Amino acid sequence: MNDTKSPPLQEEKVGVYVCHCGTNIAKVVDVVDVAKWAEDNPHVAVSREYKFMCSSLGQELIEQDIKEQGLTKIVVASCSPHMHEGTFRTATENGGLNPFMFEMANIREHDSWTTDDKEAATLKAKALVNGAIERVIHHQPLEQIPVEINPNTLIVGGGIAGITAALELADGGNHVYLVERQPSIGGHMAQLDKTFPTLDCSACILTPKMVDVDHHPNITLLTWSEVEKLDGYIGNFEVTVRKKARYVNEEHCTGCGICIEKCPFKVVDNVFEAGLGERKVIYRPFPQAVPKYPVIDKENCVYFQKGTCKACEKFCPTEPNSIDFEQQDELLKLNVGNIILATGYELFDVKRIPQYGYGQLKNVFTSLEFERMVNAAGPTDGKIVLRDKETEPKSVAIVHCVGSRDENYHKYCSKVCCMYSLKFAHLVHERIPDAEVYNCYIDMRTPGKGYEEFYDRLLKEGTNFIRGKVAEVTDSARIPEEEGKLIVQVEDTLIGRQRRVPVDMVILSPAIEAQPDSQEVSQLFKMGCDFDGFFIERHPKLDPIATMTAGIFIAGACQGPKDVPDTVSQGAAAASRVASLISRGTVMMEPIRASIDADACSGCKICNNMCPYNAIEFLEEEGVSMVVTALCQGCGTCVAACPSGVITGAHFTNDQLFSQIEGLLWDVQSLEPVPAGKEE
Amino acid sequence: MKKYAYYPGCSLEKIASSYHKSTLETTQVFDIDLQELDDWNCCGATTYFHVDGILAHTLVARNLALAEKEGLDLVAPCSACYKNAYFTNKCLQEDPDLAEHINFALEEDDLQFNGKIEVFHLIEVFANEVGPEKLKEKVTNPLKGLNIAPYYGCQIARPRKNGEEVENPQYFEELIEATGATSSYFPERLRCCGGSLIMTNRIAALSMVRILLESAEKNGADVIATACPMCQVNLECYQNAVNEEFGTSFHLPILYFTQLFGIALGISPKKLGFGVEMVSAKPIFKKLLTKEAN
Amino acid sequence: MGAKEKPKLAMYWAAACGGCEISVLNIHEHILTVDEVFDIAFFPCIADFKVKDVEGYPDGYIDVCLFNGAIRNSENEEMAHLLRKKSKIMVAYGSCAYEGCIPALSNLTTKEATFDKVYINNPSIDNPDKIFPQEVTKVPEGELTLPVFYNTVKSLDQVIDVDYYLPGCPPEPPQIWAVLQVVVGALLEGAPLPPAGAIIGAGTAAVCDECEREKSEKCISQFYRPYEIIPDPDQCLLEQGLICMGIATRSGCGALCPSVGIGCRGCYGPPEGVIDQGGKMLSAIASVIDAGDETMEEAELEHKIQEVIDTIADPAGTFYRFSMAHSILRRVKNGKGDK
Amino acid sequence: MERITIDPITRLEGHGKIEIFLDDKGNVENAYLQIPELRGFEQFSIGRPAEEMPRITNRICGVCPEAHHMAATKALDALFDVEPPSVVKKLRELFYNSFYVTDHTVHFYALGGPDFVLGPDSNPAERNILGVIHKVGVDIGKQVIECRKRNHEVIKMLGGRGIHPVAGLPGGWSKSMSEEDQKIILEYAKQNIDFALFSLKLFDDVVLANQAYVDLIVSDTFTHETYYMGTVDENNLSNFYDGMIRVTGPDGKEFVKYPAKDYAKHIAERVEPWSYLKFPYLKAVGWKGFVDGKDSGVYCATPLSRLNASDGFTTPKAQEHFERFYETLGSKKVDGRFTPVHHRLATHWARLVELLYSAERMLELTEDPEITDPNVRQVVTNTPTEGVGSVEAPRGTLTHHYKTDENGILTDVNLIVGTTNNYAPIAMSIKKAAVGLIKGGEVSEGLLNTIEMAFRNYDPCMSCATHSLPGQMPLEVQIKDAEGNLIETQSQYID
Amino acid sequence: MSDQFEPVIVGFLCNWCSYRAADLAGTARIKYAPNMRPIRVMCSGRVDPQFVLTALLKGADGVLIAGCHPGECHYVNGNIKALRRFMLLKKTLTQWGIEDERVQLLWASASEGIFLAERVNKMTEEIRALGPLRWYDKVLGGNGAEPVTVKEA
Repeated sequence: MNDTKSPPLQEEKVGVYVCHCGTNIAKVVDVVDVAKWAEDNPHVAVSREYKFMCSSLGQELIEQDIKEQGLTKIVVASCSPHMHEGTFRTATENGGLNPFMFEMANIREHDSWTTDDKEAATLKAKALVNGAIERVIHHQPLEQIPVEINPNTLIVGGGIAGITAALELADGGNHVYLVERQPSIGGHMAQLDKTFPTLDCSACILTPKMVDVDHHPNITLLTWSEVEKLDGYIGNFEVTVRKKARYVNEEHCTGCGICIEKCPFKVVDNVFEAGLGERKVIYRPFPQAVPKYPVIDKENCVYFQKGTCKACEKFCPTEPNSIDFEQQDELLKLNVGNIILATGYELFDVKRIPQYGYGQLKNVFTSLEFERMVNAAGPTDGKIVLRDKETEPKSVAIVHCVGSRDENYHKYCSKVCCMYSLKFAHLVHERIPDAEVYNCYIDMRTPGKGYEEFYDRLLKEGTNFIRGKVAEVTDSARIPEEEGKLIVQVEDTLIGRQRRVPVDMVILSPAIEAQPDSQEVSQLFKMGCDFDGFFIERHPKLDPIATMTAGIFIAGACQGPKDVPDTVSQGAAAASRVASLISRGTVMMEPIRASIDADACSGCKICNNMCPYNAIEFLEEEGVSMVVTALCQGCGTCVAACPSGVITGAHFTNDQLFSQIEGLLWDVQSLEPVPAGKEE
Repeated sequence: MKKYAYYPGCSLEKIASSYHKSTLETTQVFDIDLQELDDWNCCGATTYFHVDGILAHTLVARNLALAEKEGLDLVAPCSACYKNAYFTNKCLQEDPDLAEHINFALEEDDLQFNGKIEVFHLIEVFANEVGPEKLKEKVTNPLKGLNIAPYYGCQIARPRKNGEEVENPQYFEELIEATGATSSYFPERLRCCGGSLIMTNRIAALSMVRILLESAEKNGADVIATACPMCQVNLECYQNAVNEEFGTSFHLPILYFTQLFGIALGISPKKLGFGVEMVSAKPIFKKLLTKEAN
Repeated sequence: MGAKEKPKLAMYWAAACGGCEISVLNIHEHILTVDEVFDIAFFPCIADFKVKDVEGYPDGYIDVCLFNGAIRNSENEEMAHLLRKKSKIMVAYGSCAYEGCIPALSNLTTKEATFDKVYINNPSIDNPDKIFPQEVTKVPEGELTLPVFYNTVKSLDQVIDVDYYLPGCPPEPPQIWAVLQVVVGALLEGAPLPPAGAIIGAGTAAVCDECEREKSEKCISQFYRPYEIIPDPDQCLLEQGLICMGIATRSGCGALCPSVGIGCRGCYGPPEGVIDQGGKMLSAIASVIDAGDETMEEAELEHKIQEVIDTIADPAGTFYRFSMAHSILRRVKNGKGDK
Repeated sequence: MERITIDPITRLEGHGKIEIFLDDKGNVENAYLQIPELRGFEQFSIGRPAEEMPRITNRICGVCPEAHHMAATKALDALFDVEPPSVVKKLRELFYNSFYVTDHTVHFYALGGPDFVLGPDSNPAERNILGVIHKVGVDIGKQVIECRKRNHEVIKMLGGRGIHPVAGLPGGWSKSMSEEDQKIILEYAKQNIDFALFSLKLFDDVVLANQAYVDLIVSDTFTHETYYMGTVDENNLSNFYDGMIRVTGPDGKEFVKYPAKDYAKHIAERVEPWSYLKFPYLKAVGWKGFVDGKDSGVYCATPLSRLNASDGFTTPKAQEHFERFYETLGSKKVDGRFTPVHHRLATHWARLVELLYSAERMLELTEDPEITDPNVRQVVTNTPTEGVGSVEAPRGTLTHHYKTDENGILTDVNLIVGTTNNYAPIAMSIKKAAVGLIKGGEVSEGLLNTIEMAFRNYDPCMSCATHSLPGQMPLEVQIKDAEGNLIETQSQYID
Repeated sequence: MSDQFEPVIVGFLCNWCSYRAADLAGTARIKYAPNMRPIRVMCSGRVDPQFVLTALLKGADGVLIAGCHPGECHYVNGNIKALRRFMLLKKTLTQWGIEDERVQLLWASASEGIFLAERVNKMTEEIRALGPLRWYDKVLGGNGAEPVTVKEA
């Protein structure tokens, strides 16, 4: 019936290897029976079962049989190909066959682990093995596709992750383009005061690195810029970056800062100072900003709005003048071989939980506000005060898990809140020794070097720990003591009682969220992002750095909530992954690619807009379509679409799949009745 | 025209007749046909479930079965009725054994529960079936300058429904804004009114009422809009008690949201059941009139 | 059996319409050449030989048998077996023998439904006693018999082995003539024959290959019935939302239908490398539906796509217009096909 | 009891089967014509989009796909309640008449003609188109082939395809005629007229000039007095493409005239358990079995019937030959109409007269300046409901009847096709021939040939009839003795 | 296995989401119906309707196509194309008289092992309720598919 199915070229000799995987498979699937049964398949020359096929002995078994029995195809029935496909391909290759002459049957994850019914499991195993045998017969030798790697790297995001990765690579002598959306690199870490648990000054450890980036010959720093378009594939990406107009000429500007001084207009700084402080309309986010050039905030600039002022221009000392009101956005095209995304995180909007009163009750603060407040360089010069900017709070409640571990918002734990909440408690004690501090937590999570010790230290410092999720923060007093205070209503689950804690100040520790536009970003970079908006890593355990798209790596909180050390190590890790690719010079890509038989193509143009990577070109003169192999990612949607079946998807050909389907159904397909006269 | 089975519940018969009237008046404007359930019975109120769950379920299931017979979704204006109906409906839908057990009882009455219908609170009908836009269109007499505190009460938001932001619903606010009024900030809007506690632990209940009144007043509300007869009673009838008890001097009108919407829709106060308030609603009308004047 | 004997040609029809014979006559003057080159061993349409003669022939006596018509009843099948025995080369000639053709649309319904419609539920019928034709009928004078009417129409290769397939409903005369020339070449000059099982007298690509219309990338947001729009004379019909099977149909006809502004219905069968013409057609056409994208809610997404799909009338009867009997599933599970 | 089976079934093409039963005296007791096949278009068309019917139903018959295409297309006009622009009607009629020319030509020369040209009792092996060519000269053969060729070219030009055309659409035609096409067709039409006149001349010389043939034609064996059906225009003149359906009685009087959509009021179909084919008859008269005469609902729809049912032709030459036809066969004019000719063999002559008409009509239509009007399409918006379409197929009145849902998906289909109309008369002819020729178990030599001729004049197309079979009607008579041993076999072919 | 009818379902799982979901179900030792026999494809967009039809012809009682959630496709929108094809295929299969439950499409991300398992259980029960399809025996068989013997001349 499959009249298009080309029969196997020469007489195939298939070797079948059924793995016990200790007892993982063997205790449910009768592996011996399966192996015996497989022998009956006419194509099968050798059929064995073995305790651990992935062991070196198991692999040698395959190599030997190929050499001695002259096997032409290999089937291993064991675990998921995502686990060991590579392993057995190598074994096949060592045996002297093309690595693609191998097929795997997943009888562990998809079978033995999913049922206790031995009979059913064994039947299913047979089906899967038979499917693999019938499929492998049609396997064709394939060569991996080598791709040149462009040594330049794009890093998106100038937070500590991006900075670390950039320096690692640049120091290794590779060129890096570091793109940052904000006017300065530094990211959230630049806003922090102290870092837990060591309490060393965040700025002190970050700034030097920022400066290194600024001066590094191998780093092209593009701040106030965003990636707009991505084309190409691993080794040869073409990136389009929009460099937003700064209205300050970076070539002439010395960063003296006179323009900022002279600018007559102030606005509230909602970004860096988290709304606590103000900045000028022409500004530098913070004194140590890198690069040092200021930027004009067009929306608020009187000149741009009303056409008069130009104070900055007037006072600019440089020659020629560095202020350039005519400056336009620039579009830059960068060619890079790899990309590291370190786009960081956003904080949960605590207004979404009105019962915590933020925005209504003025002395409820967010953690970021508090960070700025306690920062010596911050709006209050490091003084802990209420909104009125003078009164010192005598009692502070710190609310953990605001939006984290909460069915209604984010189920996940934001990982860093416990630690920085402890840090806050410590800082309050430090600055206001007689203040009462309450930490309301669900569970105290302090896994990390020196973290638990820090918690212990806080216990000793006399912080009050209340184990319970805060129900609400209100100012409606019920008893005189509550008058004029913020009352934190919380069930103390350790004493099993509702408590109303009157305090002067409440600090909310909001959840760490993915960037609001992470969805679009993941689309732009053709990679996945999960429901929470965090980028999906290639493997949650074995490869948390690479993504599903070759040549694109992720580092830092864009992959999931992380503290500084984790972020730094992931940044470095990403860098080394890229570095190893660069030093290798080329990558081998899976040869799973589509190809079009030009003679049979009718040029109907069904396939042309199938391809998400625009890998299908139409050749006007020949009137046929063609696949650009390097662009093709091998999804096969064009293969399924082609109405005249002239597109072949290597390693997932119709032959292979039809045969696998038939093989899979060995026990249920009653053969077609052979009409009289047909057999003769 | 959208049709619902209407379950007024005992309060609307008498004490909350103004809610009853205003409900029918306002829904009419939007072609919503509330067809009162024939031969409905008690909803089990706030206590029965804690006395005998099965019997309470049976009691409620009977009403649901009646509505099912009509093939109409059930609408209850009283939060307690609503909560019980919604609760039982869900329990029976999810627990076929229980349903079977109860159907056995319902057979006596030739009734059957199949979980074919939905249960809505009246305000949900306004929020979803009508919606702020349609409401706004029909407003002839915008409640400009009036600060209305949206009091959901504790039962509408519970039990949680999927998707809805239980801790921070907004629909009441949106509806109020649609009438031209300002929905004043009311952090206690989901807090319990004391409910039937008033009988058993008077002080506790009164202090709860107090919290609500205080919060509303502090945030400049001219009136509290309620969606439940029980809340209305607690907040209005016990205002004096609160004042005596705590030496406060609240004088805050408590009205059903349907009454306020009714005014906005240009329905005569009489039809809306005004005139029986214990805390006079006059100031509100005055405020509106003066607004119109200038 | 002299050395100089001419090759023997046979042509037979089973459940067919006779169009195939007419198509042979439509090679016009060449018919005389055929008459010269071949001895007609059996050709009901133009020559007077009887089945008795055929039964008399030794096995393999006929060099080439052009068999047209589908297998609709027991008698068709018997004839197929007989001719297979007597013929060296068996050619499934025309769409019916190759893939069932229009008669195989019957596989979208059932024998019962067919009898009911033809003999009972029918505006002009006079059959008060609900009489159905019987395989055996007693009449006063004796017994009368009729062949067995199958529930499923079958293609020729589902009952006998077939050497070649000559597609088309009917095959286009130039193609026929080309094929005959090849056969003559093989039989007389011993030129090589195409590999067994080959499809002859047709191209390998799809009809679009021969279609003059301008083609561009396809994005279809609505399908139209032929009478709902007047198509642009030069643009691809499918792009204009008119179902055209050309993309999933073997070339060889010269794209006749599209050239007169009528969508192809696929009478030349699937192109090389396609098993199920209808399946491929629907895959292709669904692929270019321009509705819904990954940013939408799932429900909205499905709704949008459904809207477009609703504008496709009768996919089964259209995509499988000619290939039903030879499709993967061959017939419907029950009579739903006509609903 | 002896039983004669004229039975190709178990042997071969078997698309028709005759059983003749003899009584003890060896005389014919009864004869049955069985049609053993069916394809069930009526059922499997249900669920299809109505507009596809012209392309589905033409697969009923490859001999006359144009007829089905046209009937279906007209049924769509009615179904969607659209009036085609006059250019469309003209194009369709032109296309249709061109088809008539080929079809009648083929029948006369390849199938009907041989009897006369070569003689009724000539060697069957010779009696075919090639035989005719050998007899009357190869250039005539060439002419016949030429005629088919040019008209099939016209069919392809106008219909999109040479066989199984596709151009028909509700209220329209997918292709307009270019000036170039017009020139070519004009030329062809003229050639067709010459060819038709030549053929009539040939008939004169070969048949009418031969008294033996004339006697044969008028002999009782080939005479049935039945009702006749044909399509006529407002002046009761014959038209193949459109008009009212007119039925005249054995006495020549008009029995009824009705628009196609009323067919079910006038025609009913009868089912016999021994045949897949149904037997239509005139409802008003009723089914009286296989007998002729005024009281039997049996009617006939052939070229002869059309002449009998009409008052003549619109074209001069055809009209001339129409009158000559009746005068020659001794018909009298009764109040303006010729009394009907009942001799079945005269059908061959009638066919040639129609051939001439078609050729003339082609010329008329091609010369019409409007014929090249490009506006041949219209967008149809009406909601379809029900429609009947009918044309005169060469082998009889062809009726398509569709019902659909509001989306134009077929919910009910009924087809009454040319040859079906003639099923009963054919059966009668067989019996008559058998009765006349089988006496005392003695099967006369002439049996086969006579039966053959009794058949052939109807030009029965069983593909149409059964919606299943090609035109060939092979016959094989087996004569068995009482023990059923085969003592003699003779066979002939009948189209 | 007991005597009750055990449906056979062919599952086409995309390499990136649903196949991994099935892996996860296994790794998490989630027990579910062993009736689904998976075939790995790179993307649900690779699933050619011909595969589904072949599976049904060759004896499967049902076919499951599983891909990444819309917007999460590793190949941007291959799954959307799969959806479009699936929906048109469904319309056709309905004309074929093949019940809806027999051919299903679902989205399962790599993390939705439990969900996938539940859906397989559900589908298995639905098809068990419908009974076997077994195309050759139950549909083609007894439809004149059986050969008639050649009458000897």
